[in-house]
Amino acid sequence: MTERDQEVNLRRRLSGLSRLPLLRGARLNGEAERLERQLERLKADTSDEAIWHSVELARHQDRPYTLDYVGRILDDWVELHGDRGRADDGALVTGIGSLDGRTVVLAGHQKGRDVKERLDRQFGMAYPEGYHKAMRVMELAERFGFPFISLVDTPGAYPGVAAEQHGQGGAIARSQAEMSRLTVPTVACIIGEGGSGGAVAIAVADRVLMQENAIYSVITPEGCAAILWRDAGEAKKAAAAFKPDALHCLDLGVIDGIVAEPEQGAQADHAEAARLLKAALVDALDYLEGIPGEELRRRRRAKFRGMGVYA
Amino acid sequence: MTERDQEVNLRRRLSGLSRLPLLRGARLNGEAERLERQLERLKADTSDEAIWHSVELARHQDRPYTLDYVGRILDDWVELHGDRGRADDGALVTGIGSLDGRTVVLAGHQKGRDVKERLDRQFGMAYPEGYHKAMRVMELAERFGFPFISLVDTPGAYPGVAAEQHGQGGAIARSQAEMSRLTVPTVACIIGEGGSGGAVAIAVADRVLMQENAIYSVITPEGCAAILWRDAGEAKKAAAAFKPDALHCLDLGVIDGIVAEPEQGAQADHAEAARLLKAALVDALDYLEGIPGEELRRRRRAKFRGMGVYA
Amino acid sequence: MTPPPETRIDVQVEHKDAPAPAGKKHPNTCPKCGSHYRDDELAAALWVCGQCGHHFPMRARDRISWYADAGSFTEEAADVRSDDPLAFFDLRPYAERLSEAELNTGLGEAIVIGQASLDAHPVELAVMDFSFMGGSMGSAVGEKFSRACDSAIEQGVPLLAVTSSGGARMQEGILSLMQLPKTVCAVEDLHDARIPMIVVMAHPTTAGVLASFASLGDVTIAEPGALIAFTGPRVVQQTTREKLPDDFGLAEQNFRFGHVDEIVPRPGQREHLSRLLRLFDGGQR
Amino acid sequence: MTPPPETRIDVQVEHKDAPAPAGKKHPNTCPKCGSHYRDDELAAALWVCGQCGHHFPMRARDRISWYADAGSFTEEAADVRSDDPLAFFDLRPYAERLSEAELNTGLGEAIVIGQASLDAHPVELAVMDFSFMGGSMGSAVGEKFSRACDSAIEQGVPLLAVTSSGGARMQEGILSLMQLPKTVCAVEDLHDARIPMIVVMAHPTTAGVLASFASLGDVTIAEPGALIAFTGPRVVQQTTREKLPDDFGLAEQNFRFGHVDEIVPRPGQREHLSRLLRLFDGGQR
Ligand SMILES: [Zn+2]
Ligand SMILES: [Zn+2]
Repeated sequence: MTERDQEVNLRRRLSGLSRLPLLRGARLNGEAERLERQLERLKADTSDEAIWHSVELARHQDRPYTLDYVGRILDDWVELHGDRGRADDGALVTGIGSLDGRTVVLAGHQKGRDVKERLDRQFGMAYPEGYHKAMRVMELAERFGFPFISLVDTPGAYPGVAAEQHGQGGAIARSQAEMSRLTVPTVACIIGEGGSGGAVAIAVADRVLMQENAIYSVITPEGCAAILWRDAGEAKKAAAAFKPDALHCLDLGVIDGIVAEPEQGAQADHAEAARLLKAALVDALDYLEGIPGEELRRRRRAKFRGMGVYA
Repeated sequence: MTERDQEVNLRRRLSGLSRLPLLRGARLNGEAERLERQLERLKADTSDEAIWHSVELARHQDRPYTLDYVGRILDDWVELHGDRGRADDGALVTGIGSLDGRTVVLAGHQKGRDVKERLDRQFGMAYPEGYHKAMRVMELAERFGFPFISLVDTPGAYPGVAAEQHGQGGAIARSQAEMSRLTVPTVACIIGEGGSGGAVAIAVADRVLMQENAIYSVITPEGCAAILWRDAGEAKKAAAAFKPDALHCLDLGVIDGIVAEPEQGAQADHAEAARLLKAALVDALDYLEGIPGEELRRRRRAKFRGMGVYA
Repeated sequence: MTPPPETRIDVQVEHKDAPAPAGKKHPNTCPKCGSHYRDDELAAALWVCGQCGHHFPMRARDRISWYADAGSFTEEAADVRSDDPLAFFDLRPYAERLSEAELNTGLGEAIVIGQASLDAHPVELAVMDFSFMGGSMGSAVGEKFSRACDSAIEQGVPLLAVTSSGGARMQEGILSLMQLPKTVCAVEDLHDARIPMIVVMAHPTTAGVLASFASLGDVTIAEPGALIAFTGPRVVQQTTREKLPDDFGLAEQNFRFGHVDEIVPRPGQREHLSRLLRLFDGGQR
Repeated sequence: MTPPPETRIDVQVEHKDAPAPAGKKHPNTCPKCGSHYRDDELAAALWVCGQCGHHFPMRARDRISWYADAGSFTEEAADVRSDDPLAFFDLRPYAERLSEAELNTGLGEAIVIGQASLDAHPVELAVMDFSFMGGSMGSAVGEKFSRACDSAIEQGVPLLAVTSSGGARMQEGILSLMQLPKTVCAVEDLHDARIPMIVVMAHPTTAGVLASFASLGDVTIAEPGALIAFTGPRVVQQTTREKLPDDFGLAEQNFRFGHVDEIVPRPGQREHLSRLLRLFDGGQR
């Protein structure tokens, strides 16, 4: 595909998207113009720099984390702790809250703000226990018919000895399986780093959204560079090659919509970022709530089973 | 109740039972006479000695354990290991096998035969991981419609620091809950010691059987004596008071039938004990297999919800 | 809130792992910091030590008066009493222990159930009382808890259970063990009806009660310092000779190991429960 | 059983935790005990070292010839090939790597699927091949595995999957990550149809494949010494600086920690699988 073709393709997708019920709120909130601006930016987006800018913003130390959003977008909130087996994993928080009058169950990765909290929360890298906790609250959502919302923000699942011994791979697989079984509406949003298995473990949703400057990828740019370029310093090159930014994820059919951020990025205005995120989540739930549970599950599985490009 | 009343009462129960489809096999195999003999023995059973004899036989070091029966009553057998989370608990074995042409899933406590195995298997006292493993195979049974059989033989759940930290109480509760949800036929048999929560965790079955000399109790005789008599040496007295023997369990409506043992007890003739156990299990499954799954579950819950005597 | 008729906790021999009975000490002496309180002071403070935050045991009726909106509580199954199916006799007859417990506590059994509202949210309550034979669960407790589940289903309101128990009541032999699957089945019936259960674990929540309905809450909160263990510290130590961690079996350890959702001191409980009830009221199904 | 066209394993750079490539050594030299074998010797021994039991990698077609009753295998989806949606180019273009892999292995992709019988039990096979770009999972592997699930459903026969993979194929970027939920959803569709899946984990079963369908077997067996890890030992050590246990990530450790049902050396596998298929055939529903 030439750059020109690529642009045409994306313009078509974006204009199509703006007609979807999902983006009704976006239109109402004047996000259509934002998408236009995104499109403009895309023309320059073939540069390594533009993609790298997303990588940097996605990891920005002032970027809002899950609990920053929870405090702003939910009216009531009770955090639920523990996997009922071994631990309470601070890298993945779960709870029950009220979103615009609707009770929802929420799970999200949580990075730490200061040094101590970062260590306590393992930089948002969950152990298997974190995914077990997420599965527990998914079952709670299913039992009482509460929509399930996940906020994804992790460099990846924790790469440690105990995490392996406790079954990191199996936990990630089973968390996805659990999500694929739910009959309640599910919405995931990548709000920062959507890193590999640790991210997708809680992102098998009816609607998968990404914030404008979030990234979603199979490996960190540094990890990819270390393996393919044999030099972790080539991270920019790797990112440019595997294209973890929201527009490319949308283009590849991996996500269902992009959530706008404040002009300078979510880190610059938490309140505004939260307002935009809340509107997108509410729109997605509005769209999903009329669909019967079995049909939701059928469509969700069909969507993920359709992902990939092969000859 | 006088002893006389007690005898009449039991005779009525036993004769009623012998007409049940459950005991069809028993009649065919000449077990009715055995039950008569049990009844005869009951007249002497008010003595501490008779109950204590059951306690001793139930714990006899030569008594067949779960894997001794598995080898004799199942044609095919594949042991399934591990809870998919933390461990493979040797105190509780699980697997899939073929019973008289039917594929069944089986779980049972396993004591050790020699010193090393006893330590490895913690004397048949399972950790929470053991109950998680049991729940995993219950789900396997449910998914494929295989009947679930449990063989109970434990002094109780393991009373250790890690067992508590890993949630012993919750695991026992959830294992019972899982059994109460199954829609496949379930049969439990107490084959030795049915000790407290560790036993009932896998005994919430459509048909709960007990071998003639097995015991089923809320606490060990020694434990009860230590608390109520303040002297563990009064175990005989305690056993006589709380009556853990099969006949009394039948009388109290806690079990659905008694499985005969060889004349001198199961320890004296493993092959014959296995033959009798197999016949009882097959009879129970024959009886249950016509009943729809939802109805099985409804009746199972109604049975357990009806247990207890209050004013 | 009326002060309790009797604040002394009768630990009896039923519960092996509760803190040692106060002995000669005044029952209102804080076992943690030694502060003394008058009955009315302690009641006004929800039986929480003003000095160190220690949570004294709270009687079932006091807790109901506190949780339930004024005048909203209607007791159910108050007439259910324990029987003595084994004619059990240890150092004293079971029947005698039962009569004494009723006399000392003013309760018919170790649990009180009924309908109420909390902050205007209708709710079914099932509240255990440790002063009645160590909160042990026999047939009557199992039956009353199960009826609370059924009542919650019938009303279509959440069940709020408060646990405090030394375990199964061994004077009822195997029938006390059967209260585990009985109450578990009752909770499963509740869940099939999509009715939530919130559990508050008070000191101590152990053995047969922990290994049955207490562990099956959709949300589980614990009181600070509560012993929450299937096997208590003394038995673990005697049996395994393991060195026990300092906070072995306490609510705080259970929280760290992922077994309870939150530790909520009494002063914040009512608001916490009210928020949960509000949230459970907001489902779409 | 025909000897494989090419026994050298092309580890490439795709799999970071596989044993180091044999380098100058003859590929039939046992890395554990140093024994040498002729190709036909090794093939006759199912690529198991006769001296020490080390399991050499086994090619997909060899395994299929071995598992499947003679002449029973019918390949499916043989025409599915990888595309290059990102026009990915690292030190070399992805398209070039793909062509080379096909040339070197004689395979269209890192998995072969099809219908067969094993000891007269009809079964759907999905067998991965590590020699094709480290068994990495891109869109084509995900699609072929999913089609194997659908074929098993259609035939009403169990799915037998053999895994050997370095993880997701990063040259397909985010689409390779999406093969995790894709294959998971395919297995869930299989399970909804009450069709069993038996998984055999061969060396190495790691990262994206372990974190998706490989972990969802109803029964899971592992080959001795196979690396089974989400994150391999090198990355764990580099990231956390933790001291690794000797058997870190190996099948034996996974067994001890409860993640696999049994470790079955190749000589016993066929009988073990046959027994399992017989048992799964004996359900009442
Ligand atoms: Zn104090
Ligand atoms: Zn060798």
